[in-house]
Amino acid sequence: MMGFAKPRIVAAEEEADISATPRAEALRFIEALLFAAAEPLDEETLAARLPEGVDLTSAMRALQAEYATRGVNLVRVAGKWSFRTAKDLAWLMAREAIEQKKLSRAATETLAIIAYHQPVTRAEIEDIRGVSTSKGTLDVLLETGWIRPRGRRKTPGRPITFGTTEAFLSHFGLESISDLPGLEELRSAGLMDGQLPAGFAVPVPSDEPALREDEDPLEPGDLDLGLAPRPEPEDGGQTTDD
Amino acid sequence: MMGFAKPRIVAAEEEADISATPRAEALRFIEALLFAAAEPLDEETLAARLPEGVDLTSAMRALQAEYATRGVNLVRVAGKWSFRTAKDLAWLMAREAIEQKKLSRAATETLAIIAYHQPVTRAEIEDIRGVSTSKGTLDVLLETGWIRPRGRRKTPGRPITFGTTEAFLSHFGLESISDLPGLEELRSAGLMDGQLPAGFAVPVPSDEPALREDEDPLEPGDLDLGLAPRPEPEDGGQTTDD
Amino acid sequence: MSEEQFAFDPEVTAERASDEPALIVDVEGFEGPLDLLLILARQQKVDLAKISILALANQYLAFIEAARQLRMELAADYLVMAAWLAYLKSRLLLPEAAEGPGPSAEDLAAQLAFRLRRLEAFRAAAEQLVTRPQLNREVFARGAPEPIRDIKHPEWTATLYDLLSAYAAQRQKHALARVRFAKRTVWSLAEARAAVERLIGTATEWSRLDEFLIAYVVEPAQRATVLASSFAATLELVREGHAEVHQQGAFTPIYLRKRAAKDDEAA
Repeated sequence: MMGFAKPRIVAAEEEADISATPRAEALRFIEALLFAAAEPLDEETLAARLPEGVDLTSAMRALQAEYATRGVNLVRVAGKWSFRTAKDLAWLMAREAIEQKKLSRAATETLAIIAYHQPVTRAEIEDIRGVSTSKGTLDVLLETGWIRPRGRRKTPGRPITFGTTEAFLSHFGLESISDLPGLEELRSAGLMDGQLPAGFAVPVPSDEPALREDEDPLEPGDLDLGLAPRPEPEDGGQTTDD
Repeated sequence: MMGFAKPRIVAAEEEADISATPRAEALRFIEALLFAAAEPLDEETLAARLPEGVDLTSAMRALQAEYATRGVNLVRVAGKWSFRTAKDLAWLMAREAIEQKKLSRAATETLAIIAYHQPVTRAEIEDIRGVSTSKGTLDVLLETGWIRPRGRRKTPGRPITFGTTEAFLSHFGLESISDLPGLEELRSAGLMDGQLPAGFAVPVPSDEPALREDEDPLEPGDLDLGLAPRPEPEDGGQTTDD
Repeated sequence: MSEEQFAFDPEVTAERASDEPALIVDVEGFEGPLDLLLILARQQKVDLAKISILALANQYLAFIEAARQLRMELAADYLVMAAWLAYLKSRLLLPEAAEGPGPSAEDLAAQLAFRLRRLEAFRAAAEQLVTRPQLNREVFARGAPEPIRDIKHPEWTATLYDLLSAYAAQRQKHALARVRFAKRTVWSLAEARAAVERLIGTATEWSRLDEFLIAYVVEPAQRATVLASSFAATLELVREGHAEVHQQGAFTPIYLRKRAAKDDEAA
């Protein structure tokens, strides 16, 4: 309001020694204009707002260099300039929230089968569950960090074997995998009724990390397989009962 | 407004330092957070977003020094941190200026009295100004968001007390209410503490949201009072100031 | 005081240059009687603390008088102030009577002087406040704030109970599905009898019991149960006289045929 004239004169004086001073006054002007602008500004607009005689090209270059290592960078988008927070700080610009999600029924069953029957292949899980396992189910389980691919079964197709992790034990409050209840305990807990065929058994689970005799180690590419397509060829129409 | 030369020298030193020592990564983080934010951020919010172990106090000091000579400064308003364009560049930013309705003299005075004398009732404002306050004046001020009804004075008629808001501090670039210009002069001239019997026993303005001893909380209906008729009975025939 | 000229021009805003002898006022521009007093006080060109309240009162009353002569309409506030100042003036001019109950004339004058000083001080403060650089007028915040993205990290939950009940239900469902398949061949005596009755209905020659049954018994594991149930059923049929069996020796094949109506007892 008051005395706009005065700073202007100062500004004019400053312009004279832009090259002599460590930091050109023009850089301050551009900084302020770009900072306050609601949209990226093109050089024409900037030039129109700046005192005459500012070498915009070199000023922009200088400013860009100054901000290159900062948390805010001077970027050029579609020929226009704007300040943007540094790309590598994207994580900082995000508010991370933990969202509790309940495991689906299919995932819970699959997880339980992996826990009791590990090391177990996808085909074996499907055999026990009697339905084919969707890729999404294993993906979710891998995402939980509760299961891991352990190795490859030494059978045709060399399917990946899955087992549980330490995170599994800690999430479910188990001291060891052998703390999972056996058949009698499941029965007495009322989770299974008495009418089970003879020979029905619940395996004694083991998450021993050492590979079994029928397992090969994973290959380098297998580890990012986590969320990759299943190694076995899909044989389609798999909803089987046995 | 004068004395660009001095900050410049500081700037030169700063830049030398920057190139010599690796700039703390924390400064980048803070820079990015404050640049991205639409509103000033308090240190608590910043700390919550930063990796642990960042010495915020010294980081803020370093960042403030770095930006002191730039076109964008790091300022503290209402106890929070924010980047703002440099004050001396107002002439440059004139075109950005949002057309603001100029406050009437009555509104300006009333605002000042509320700011310096808060919590203050309408009758007290009128006593200082020597004229009754029109409803419009308080309405305009409430509309700016710079003042708010705080409570009710525990005196007959239970008049509403007014105080300033954080938006007031932010708008006028004040770190706290005690940074009001000329406050010291007012106080040392004895103009703040009442030599009048009228109940001006308020030595220091405070926008502390906690109610004073002589204030009652607002009642449910009071909040939309914002723009409602004055609580005291109109005594008619009074000159109003607009 | 008489040198002061008052002109009332509603069109002209109150402008008072220090070298301007005439006070040109727009009465509507006044912010009340205190404001008018303050403007008049400035005419005295002395520190407000040392102002002559008496002179000020006279100026104010003269102003009001002039306004009245011009038939200006003055708001009640101004007239109340005039009345009060006239009272104050009379108190100040008269020697102080015996100490009355109220404040002295000097107290009242001091109070007025204080109010004028205070109003002036707040005006100065207001002026300082509004000439500060203001947001979006002289200083600007970031024009294009970058929104904070919300990223939701799923935290999967499942309880051990979920896990165990899913496993148990799953295994049991599957196990029971197999048992039901087996039940078709684990014959009850009634089932076996019905089957044997159907079998011997077609066989009038001696036949090996197991040969009949083998057609039904698919899995070797079920052979025992089928044999046992059907043998028991066969004996029942024999006892009732519907069939005949014969066996040449222990562990030799058992032969079976439908009993002819007039045949004698079996061996």
